[in-house]
Amino acid sequence: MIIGLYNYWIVVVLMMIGFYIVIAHGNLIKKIVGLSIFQTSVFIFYISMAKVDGGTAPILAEGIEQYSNPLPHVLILTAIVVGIATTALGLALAVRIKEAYGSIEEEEIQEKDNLDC
Amino acid sequence: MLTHLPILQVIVPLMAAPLCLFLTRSRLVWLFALIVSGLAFLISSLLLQQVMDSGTISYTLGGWDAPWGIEYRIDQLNALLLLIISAVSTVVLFAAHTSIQQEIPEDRHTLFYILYLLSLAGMLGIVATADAFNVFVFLEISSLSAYALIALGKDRRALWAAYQYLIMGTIGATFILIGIGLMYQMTGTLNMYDLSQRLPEVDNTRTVFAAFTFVIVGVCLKLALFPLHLWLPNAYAYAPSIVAAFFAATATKVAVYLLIRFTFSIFGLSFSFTALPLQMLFVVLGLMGIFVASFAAIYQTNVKHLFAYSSIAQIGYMIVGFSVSSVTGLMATLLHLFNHALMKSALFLALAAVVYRIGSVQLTQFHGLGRQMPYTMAAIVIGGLSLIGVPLTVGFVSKWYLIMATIENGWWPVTLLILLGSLLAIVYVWRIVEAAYFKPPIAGRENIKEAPLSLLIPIWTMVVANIYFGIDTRLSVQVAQAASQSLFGVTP
Amino acid sequence: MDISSAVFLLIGSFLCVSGGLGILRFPDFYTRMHAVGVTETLATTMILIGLMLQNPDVLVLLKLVIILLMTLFISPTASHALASAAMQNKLMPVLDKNDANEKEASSNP
Amino acid sequence: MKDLFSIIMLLGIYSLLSACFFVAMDAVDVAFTEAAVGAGISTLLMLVAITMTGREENPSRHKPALALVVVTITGSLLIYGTLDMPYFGLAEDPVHLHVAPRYINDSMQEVGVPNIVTSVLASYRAFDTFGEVVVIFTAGMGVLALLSVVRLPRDIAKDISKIDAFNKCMHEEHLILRIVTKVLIPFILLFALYVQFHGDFGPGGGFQAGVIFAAAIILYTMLFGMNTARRVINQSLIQLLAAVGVLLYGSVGIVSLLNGKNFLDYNALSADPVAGQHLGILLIELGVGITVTAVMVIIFFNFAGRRIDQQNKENNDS
Repeated sequence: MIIGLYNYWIVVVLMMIGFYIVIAHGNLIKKIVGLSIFQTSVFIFYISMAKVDGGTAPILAEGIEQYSNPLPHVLILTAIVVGIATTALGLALAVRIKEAYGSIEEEEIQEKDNLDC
Repeated sequence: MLTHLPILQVIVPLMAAPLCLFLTRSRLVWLFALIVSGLAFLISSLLLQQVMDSGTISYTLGGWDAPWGIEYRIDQLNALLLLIISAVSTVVLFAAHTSIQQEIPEDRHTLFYILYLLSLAGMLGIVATADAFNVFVFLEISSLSAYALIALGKDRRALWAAYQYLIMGTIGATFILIGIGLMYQMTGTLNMYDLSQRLPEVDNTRTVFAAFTFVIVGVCLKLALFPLHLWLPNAYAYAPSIVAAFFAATATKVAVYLLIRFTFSIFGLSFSFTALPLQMLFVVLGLMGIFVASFAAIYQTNVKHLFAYSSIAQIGYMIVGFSVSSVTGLMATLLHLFNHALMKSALFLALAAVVYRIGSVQLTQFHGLGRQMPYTMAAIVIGGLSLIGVPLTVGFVSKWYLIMATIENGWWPVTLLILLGSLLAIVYVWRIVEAAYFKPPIAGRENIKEAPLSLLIPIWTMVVANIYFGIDTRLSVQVAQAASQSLFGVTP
Repeated sequence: MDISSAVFLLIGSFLCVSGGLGILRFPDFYTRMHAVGVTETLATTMILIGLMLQNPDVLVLLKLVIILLMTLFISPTASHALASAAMQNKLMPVLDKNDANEKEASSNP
Repeated sequence: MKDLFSIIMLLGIYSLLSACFFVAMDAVDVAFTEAAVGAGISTLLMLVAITMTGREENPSRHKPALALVVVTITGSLLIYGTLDMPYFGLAEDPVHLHVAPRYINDSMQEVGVPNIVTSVLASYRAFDTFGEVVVIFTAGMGVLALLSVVRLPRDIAKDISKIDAFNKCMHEEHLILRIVTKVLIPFILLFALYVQFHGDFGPGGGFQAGVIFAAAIILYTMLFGMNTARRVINQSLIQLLAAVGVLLYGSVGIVSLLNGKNFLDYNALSADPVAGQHLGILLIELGVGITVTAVMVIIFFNFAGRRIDQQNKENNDS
């Protein structure tokens, strides 16, 4: 019974590694890297559920009966695009923050903010 | 064309955004955006009328029937939300041209309007759609444009606020994505109506439980429910004033809508309120939100911060109404959605006028403004009274229903705490009044003039709406009642 | 057919492994580059030839030939770019053992 | 790991590995996109970003206890949620029984495209894809709003005078790279076009094609310098192109509205449903391709332009 789920568990571990990086690290670029890992792991989760044993890629061809589920693939195609859009915007913000604060470490920025107030 | 209204509602602003790039002059773009937003408002009022007359409208995109294609489904609840969003957006846009002259560099004006329209379209899309994954896509459109809009603020802290919002917002969206994935895995469908039909068969599984939790946590991040509110105050305080006015009135409302939609329509009442101690949890979090945020508001020196914290407190009221989980409670939440949008847009627009004239929203800078900018300050006072919940303003109506709902359920302590919360609101509103009316003007600033008419008109439109809907409650109450009855499955 | 393909594949895999070993064992950047650059080009060629022998389908064969040409083009260029970038950043090759020890001692004070 | 450079490289490797995993899971289209985007474009963008922000991470002073608790709770909730999940890979999972069978069985008659992913993406759920195009457009506009640098005509003239000097020094240093790239770029562009128009039959489509196309332009920019690239590719033109892609997609929908059908109902485009679907998919894929190319180029140009601007400022200061 355990065997049937191992795939998802690995995905969960990957997701949590990404999530941990996002919330625990102070470096802005590293946070975005963590976010990327988190999202990619969610993609893996979706793709895992589309798999059918003995199926092939969902491109119709002669003599093939069993196809994998195409719907999660479509959803993830969209989600990948959303992911890169977020990454690009996050990086742009990080670059601007570096210009404005001279640092990309969370704590230093917070300190400078407190001075401003 | 009338049958196509649901989709036009979303694609009109969506298609207008790229068109803005072809118009290069700032004024021209503004006019165009204003017309588009007005059109969206017109469409949403027509839709509301249609829905009130003839019930739920369903529209299949691409001509594919749901659940294979994507469906738009307009009922009373989202018709109301569409109306709120497009109305606020139109009024706020009216003021935008004057306000952003000072706050955003000239070469970014076109981009500002593009992002604004995209954000509007994103919110409308979230509300109109009946497809769980489509919600995610439009959520990202509205949030990505929101991050960029907030980062346009003058202060460098705007960048940091936008970055924090980006991280929190993306975590929230990814949580929602995980939740949708889990739901999809148990049911094989993404259409909301179809989900609500198929979920009861599997609702005792642990997977559905996890799906529910993830969706709720994700939505609460977007909602800035206490204790997940940390991104909100800075985001509102350092964003350009117009952006703050628009988001304070709409962004969290959309999240409240999602919360209601997921708990009531998709997971169903019986599951939502039995699977988790949701009711208890939300009452506690809502009340804590009211108190913590109100206390925080009292100690702010930046008026934008003050109102941002007050927004978190108001979200607390909505959540309390939601967790009562009765027709009246939900009705109070919906009314408060509507009313809070009116108050906050009026208040933040008035702050935009203050920024336009004196370039700051520090409380100490407000001294003597009561005589120098009488109309603007009067608007802030009326908005503030509405926040407190004084009779004849909209704030009173929603608090009245909220208190009725808690009494109906016999939650006396909650009623008392709500009243106490309103007392705190008096304190922070009083601080502004004191600064503006009872302090002498700051030396060297005697010749501050009243805000220009292009700002006063939208401010007072909202203020008059505040009073009008506080006296004539027929429209808002009727729609809210119909919406909450249909969510509870009660036939009137 | 099968045997010759197997031989090619085996040679290719052996080269891959030795390249990997080289990365781990060689003393400095340039010798590591050398290990990877040389084996990678040859190994992929071998593996691709092995695969070509496995599959008689003309279309697949054509695609493999294109991939082969592309790798022959790109991987030496990539190695060259890496090495010249290292050169520009004034990374000097390690010439003998004593030198390496000195270098490490001076870079980790 | 304190060196951001190696962190980003590892992220690229992770993306590439997950792309390989997607191939193993039969999701060829997704794998293609992940390889092009995750391992390609996003790694590149991150590298550009760290050239501006510095590549060292400070030693952290944070206490990870709270974060660990949050992560543990979330993770255990997810594991708890998986316990009742249908098993991995069984054909009788609910996922494979409800909506998907119609796509697999009927899409050939209804849409007439062998690649089911394309037919779902571009026809059944075309509105999601429209949303996706708008998301990428939003990102492009957001990056523009954040990073674009106002360039005065004076600057431009100065830049043009620099091109020759730059070319000369680059020519000596990167001779091999330049020649190989010159040979390769036409093939990359050709491949992008193949991916664009072959998406109906094999993995690929507008999005992947757009990314590859943009990659070719970015490669050119990296080797021949921003200034040369700016002369070849007009900035405002490329911004308009990003808008044109979205508008092309949307106007396909509008045309079907005007013909009395629902939004994005391609059957309105032609009397024969399958021909209409084909035309519709072709047009919207083209729209996606144009927008994605344009936005990727916009994003890269603005990052790189910002960097040059920073360097100029530093030079002026010193």
